[in-house]
Amino acid sequence: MTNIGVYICHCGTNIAGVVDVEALAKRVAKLKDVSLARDYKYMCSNPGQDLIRDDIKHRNLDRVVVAACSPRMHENTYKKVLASAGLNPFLLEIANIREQASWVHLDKEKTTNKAFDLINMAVSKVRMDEPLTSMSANVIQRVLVIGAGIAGIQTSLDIANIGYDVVLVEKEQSIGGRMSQLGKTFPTLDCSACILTPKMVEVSSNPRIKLFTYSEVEEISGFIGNFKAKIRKKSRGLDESLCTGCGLCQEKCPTRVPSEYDEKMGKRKAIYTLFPQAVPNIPVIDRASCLYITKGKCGVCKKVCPVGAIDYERGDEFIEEEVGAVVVASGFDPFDPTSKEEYGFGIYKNVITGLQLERLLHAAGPTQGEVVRPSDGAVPKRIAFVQCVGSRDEHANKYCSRVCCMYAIKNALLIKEHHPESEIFIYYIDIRAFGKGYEEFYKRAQEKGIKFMRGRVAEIFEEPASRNPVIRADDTLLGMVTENEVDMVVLSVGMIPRSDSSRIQKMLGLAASPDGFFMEAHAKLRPVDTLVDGVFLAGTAQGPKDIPDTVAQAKGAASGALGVVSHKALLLSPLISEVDERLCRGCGDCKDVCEYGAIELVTLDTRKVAKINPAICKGCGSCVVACCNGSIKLRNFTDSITFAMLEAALGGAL
Amino acid sequence: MKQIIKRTKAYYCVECGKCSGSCPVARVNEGFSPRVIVERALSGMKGEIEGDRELWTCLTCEACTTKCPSTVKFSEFIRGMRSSAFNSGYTSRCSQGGLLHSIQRVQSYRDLVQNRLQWISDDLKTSTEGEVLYFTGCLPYFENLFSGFVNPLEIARSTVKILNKAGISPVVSPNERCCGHDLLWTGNVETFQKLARLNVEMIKESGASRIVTSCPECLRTLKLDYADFLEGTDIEIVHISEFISSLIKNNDIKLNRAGIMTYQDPCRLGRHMGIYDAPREVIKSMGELVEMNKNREESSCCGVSAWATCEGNSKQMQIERLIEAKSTGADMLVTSCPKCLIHLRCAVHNQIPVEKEKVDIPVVDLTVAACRALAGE
Amino acid sequence: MTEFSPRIVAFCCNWCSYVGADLAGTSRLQYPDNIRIIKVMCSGQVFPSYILKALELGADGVMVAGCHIGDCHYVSGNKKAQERVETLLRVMKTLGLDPRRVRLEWISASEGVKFANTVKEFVEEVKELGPNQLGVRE
Amino acid sequence: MKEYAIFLGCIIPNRYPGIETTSTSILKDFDIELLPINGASCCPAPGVFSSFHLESWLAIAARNIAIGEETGRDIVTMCNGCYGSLAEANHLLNGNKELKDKINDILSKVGCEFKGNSKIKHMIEVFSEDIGVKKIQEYMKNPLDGIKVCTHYGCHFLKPSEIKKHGSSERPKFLDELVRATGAESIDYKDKTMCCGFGGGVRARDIDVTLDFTREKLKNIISAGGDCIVDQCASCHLEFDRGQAEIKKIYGEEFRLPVLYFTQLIGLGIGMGQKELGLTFQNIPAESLLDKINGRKK
Repeated sequence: MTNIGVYICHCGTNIAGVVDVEALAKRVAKLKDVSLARDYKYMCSNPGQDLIRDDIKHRNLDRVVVAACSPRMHENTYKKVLASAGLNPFLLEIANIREQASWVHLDKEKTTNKAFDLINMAVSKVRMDEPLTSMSANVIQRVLVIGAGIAGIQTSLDIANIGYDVVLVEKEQSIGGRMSQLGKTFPTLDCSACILTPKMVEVSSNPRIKLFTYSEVEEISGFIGNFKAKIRKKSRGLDESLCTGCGLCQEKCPTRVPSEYDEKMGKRKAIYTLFPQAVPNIPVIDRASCLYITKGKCGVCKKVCPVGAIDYERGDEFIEEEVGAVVVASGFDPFDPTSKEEYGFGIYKNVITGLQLERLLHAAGPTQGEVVRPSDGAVPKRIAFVQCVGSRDEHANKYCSRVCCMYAIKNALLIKEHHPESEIFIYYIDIRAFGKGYEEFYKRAQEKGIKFMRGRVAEIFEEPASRNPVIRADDTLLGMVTENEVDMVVLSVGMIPRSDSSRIQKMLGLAASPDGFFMEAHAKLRPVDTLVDGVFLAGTAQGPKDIPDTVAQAKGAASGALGVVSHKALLLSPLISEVDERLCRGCGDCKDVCEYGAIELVTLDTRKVAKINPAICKGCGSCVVACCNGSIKLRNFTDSITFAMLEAALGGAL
Repeated sequence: MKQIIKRTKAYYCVECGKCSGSCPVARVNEGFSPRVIVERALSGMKGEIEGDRELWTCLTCEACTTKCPSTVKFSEFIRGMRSSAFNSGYTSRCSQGGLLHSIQRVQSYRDLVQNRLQWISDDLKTSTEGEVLYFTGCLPYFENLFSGFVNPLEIARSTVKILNKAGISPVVSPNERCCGHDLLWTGNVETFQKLARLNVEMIKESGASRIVTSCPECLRTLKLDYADFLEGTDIEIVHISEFISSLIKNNDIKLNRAGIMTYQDPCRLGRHMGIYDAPREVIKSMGELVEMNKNREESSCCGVSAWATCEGNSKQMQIERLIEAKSTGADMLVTSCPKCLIHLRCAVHNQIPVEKEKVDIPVVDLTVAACRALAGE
Repeated sequence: MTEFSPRIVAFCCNWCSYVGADLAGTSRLQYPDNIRIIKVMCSGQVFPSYILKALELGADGVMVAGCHIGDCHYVSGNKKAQERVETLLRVMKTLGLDPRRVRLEWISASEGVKFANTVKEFVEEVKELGPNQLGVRE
Repeated sequence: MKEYAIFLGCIIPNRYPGIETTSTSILKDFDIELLPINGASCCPAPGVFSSFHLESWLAIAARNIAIGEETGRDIVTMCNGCYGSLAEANHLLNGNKELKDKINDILSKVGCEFKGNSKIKHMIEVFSEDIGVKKIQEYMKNPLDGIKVCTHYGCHFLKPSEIKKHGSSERPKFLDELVRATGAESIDYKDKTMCCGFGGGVRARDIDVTLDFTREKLKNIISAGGDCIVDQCASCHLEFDRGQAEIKKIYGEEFRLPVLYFTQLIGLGIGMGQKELGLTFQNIPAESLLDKINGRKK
């Protein structure tokens, strides 16, 4: 037996001024299954709420319709009333007779009629609504952080310091990321290592952070609160537990190859650490250049290792970790300017990239901080910086990389301060000095005599004898084409997504923005969230940004992840889709339309049927419509409910 | 209910269970048993039957009727009970969110002016009046909804082409309505009757003395369920397979060889109307016929009837049928019902539970195959 | 003879269009009372059959309103709604039903004015079309 | 046997017949035949003409393509200018139905129809793609080891790169590779991809500007130590050859840098003589180069 109670709110005169509430109540009371209909001045007030509560208890109401303001205002208030009276809160419907009737129409009779229809529709729906209970899912209270550059480091430290466990996975053999490659940082000119290395040490000594270096996350399954990650720990060619980091092996290794970490500006050994302060301070054997591995000769490292840690044949290990949230901080790659052929990178020795210059300027870099030109090792006296290489360019990347203006100015200043006699030119189209203290920094560079040339460099050619690059550019301020012979050119290359970002994107089911970086859930209001619940973004994986912005976002991502893992369990909305396994044909059309990956096909006896993960489903109903034979329904938004509401909506007289 | 029991001879039931044993649904759906439904009816449980979702599961394929030693007309019985349930406020499910039944119901409005003849291309000859009327059925609507994986209007075009070849320019009426088969079989008798009346008016206006259908459901409905409405007229109603086979017999058309074929008997054409030989003769005249194990009276169903019974087990039945067809070694599976075609194609749409090779056989409508094989075309 | 007053049903998505309608209310924007709103979670949740059923039941116009393309709360539900309405329009064309009785609109939560104006426009347009023939029962 | 329709243009038949004869005779050795296009007119010049009246330019170019298409073969040009006109017209017309109809309307008056079925190719493509560097290398009887060549690609074959799509337009390689196949060394020089000075109607409008370009290029080549310039365009060829004579006359400056079309260089490598190569028709003598080749042998 269905007993529906209908409560019509006057909302002072907001509703009652236009709608004849008393007549309406009388009409409504005659509707099928409606056992009582009352009107009251302010239904949301305490006495109003008590009215409903008492009726549920004493008049045995089992469903309630409140005709009042928009459900966006007080639906939750009334849900609580139902719950407090022991009735399932999903057996409530709101007829929005204020925003949709009394506030938008003037004719008393017509508006009252419309209000009746709206109530009738709500009655038709509530009659068929099902009682629902929110499910809860346990949360694994630890976070996986992918990438241990400054973003991943900051996120991990924040989470660990608040008291939650972190699994931090870094692809390279040491943590530190791109920031560790940099010499100094703008606009304060702090030495990058001086501010980064203490944080790196903090990571390695924090008991809440489980660190995997030289490792990659290969697979992630599960959903918010319950992810499972498969991590490949690549072989370093030695037993890490034995290695003391004494460095003897590196010293004695006879092989020297160009160092990737030094952007090919210096050499490294076949067994090597990236830099002296590496965390962990354990070397890796490069299998491609190791003489023992490639030719079966040498074996010096094994001979000299005092603890016998070297193990050439050691294989990769696989580890599984369970986490409740994931932060992706996988960083960026520098743009490769080879494709901008007019600049001759890779052809002219004295044309280098900004990141190569960083390595030269780095006190622990291949030249111990002295800038020399690659062709002859001479100290360049005239240096030109070329801005926007690969950025703001329809033929390469359309976006602005946000850091190149400032790093070029910073490096120009560093060189100028070290060699005041040198002449430095920065070819730009706009200088974007948008951050705190950046414009002042730019001004300082101008005052120091760095020459800012407005014009995009058309081409670079080389004087064969001197190997001096010559810059040809339109000086748009002078209005003339200029040729400028310099000792060295630095291309200010921008940022592009990491080469493996599409793999990570697929693995996690993330979306990518048109620029190829991972897409945030909302450009303004959810900048660290993704469309996959429980997965957050930090740093340049989301788009080009500088260190201050990266750290800020990393802290945001930490708070996002903590928002998940600080709960023992998650309450899941029960307003989701549901599969009737008997009807399901297992065609997978629903799976194809689900934007959240909430649906998978599972085997049931000999059949395949769709299964919806209630923790992932958002209740949008897309799958319901995609299903050809009605095997999926969206709870309390079923076809029959809609049809009943349509009948109620169209049955009334106008 | 008593009347239904009487009309369908349900009281003859000896509860032997032969029906459930031969039922293609019961084989895959444990909850469904024709025997149990009849037993319940006999013990007067009207409300339970009307409220039972299994009432809508029966495919009315007549596999049980054919076998029943007591000649209980189970399909008729189900139809009667559905009508009774419909009047008590229960409705069947319908694929596509109810869209198909809705399209059919809309056609029962007298003043409707449809655009259902857009498919008639310049090379096809049709008339507004004449002796032969081609009843196209739902094909234009199927084209709207299923053109992604089948080509329903090719059946209509092929039918007219073959009729033209025989020197007939058939009447194809814009005023044709859905025959009402699906609504009748899902209990909506009132709307069925409206449709029947409108169609009979249209048929009478056309002056036709012969109706050709390319759909076995239209054939059954017009021939059997329209009997009362057509009383007093002398109109012959034939399925296109019968028509083509007579053309071949009279040497009016000749078909080229088109390969090895196996044949799916549609339940309405076979068990309902007893037409088994005509389509086979057509096939034999254009190729080699290899039969599946289950054929003629024993033939399995395509799994869905009246757009109301599509379930997980429907797909199982379809997949099994396709495997059976593929294992005959035939080049194609021929059927003579547009719905069999749609359902068997739908079964292999997107994900399938077996290896693709096992069910990888083209499904072709008989008329389309015959039209493609027309000599001299 | 009284003036024809059309009956219009609108399916409004929970996140944009329903909120836009609320804003029209809080802004006290007047629009014709012919419309009845059914809230759906997403415009992509609207089956083509819902629209045809509404017409069958005598609605003179049916509106489906969702978030603007690119703003869908569920990523792409509105794009799916667009495809599905197109399918329905094909069926309606064959059935001989006037496609102008169905209207797909993108109305954001901040577009109270657009909501009110759209309703006004649609009511006027449907008035010109006259009553839905399916609403006239035998 | 492969066949192409050959679009000769104006400069080659009128001023440098050697380019045609050399190319034709070498191609024969590779079993490639060139069919004449009867009634061909000026291409017409890509930059100037099209910027005055696009439709007239298109109509004339389309007519040339149309009569070429009648041979049923792809069309080959030996001049970047001709290539530019025909390729760009082909691209424009095939991508724009309305424009194509309009132009065909004009062409119908002379009984022609542009169909757009033939590809427009350049002689350099025939050599570097159809024949290939490897076969040229094997073909050399008298490899030109020790000869320093400066290549000049010209503009209209490579640019605009969106339409022409021959790979890198900044640092192209195919002509240098072909030069290296003859045994000669291809040396880099400043502003290698710079215009010869001929283009865009400048030569007719302002000879001083034109010759400024030419001088700049010649100076760069000489200072890089080039023995000769090798081009792939009849217009550039004219600019470098005749331009040197004009520079001498007007400015009294003499370069005496031999100018060769790339097939002429290949001809040298198989021992063809000055006369056979048509070098005797040119303004600038090639003796210095021939002496070096011969001297090198002794």
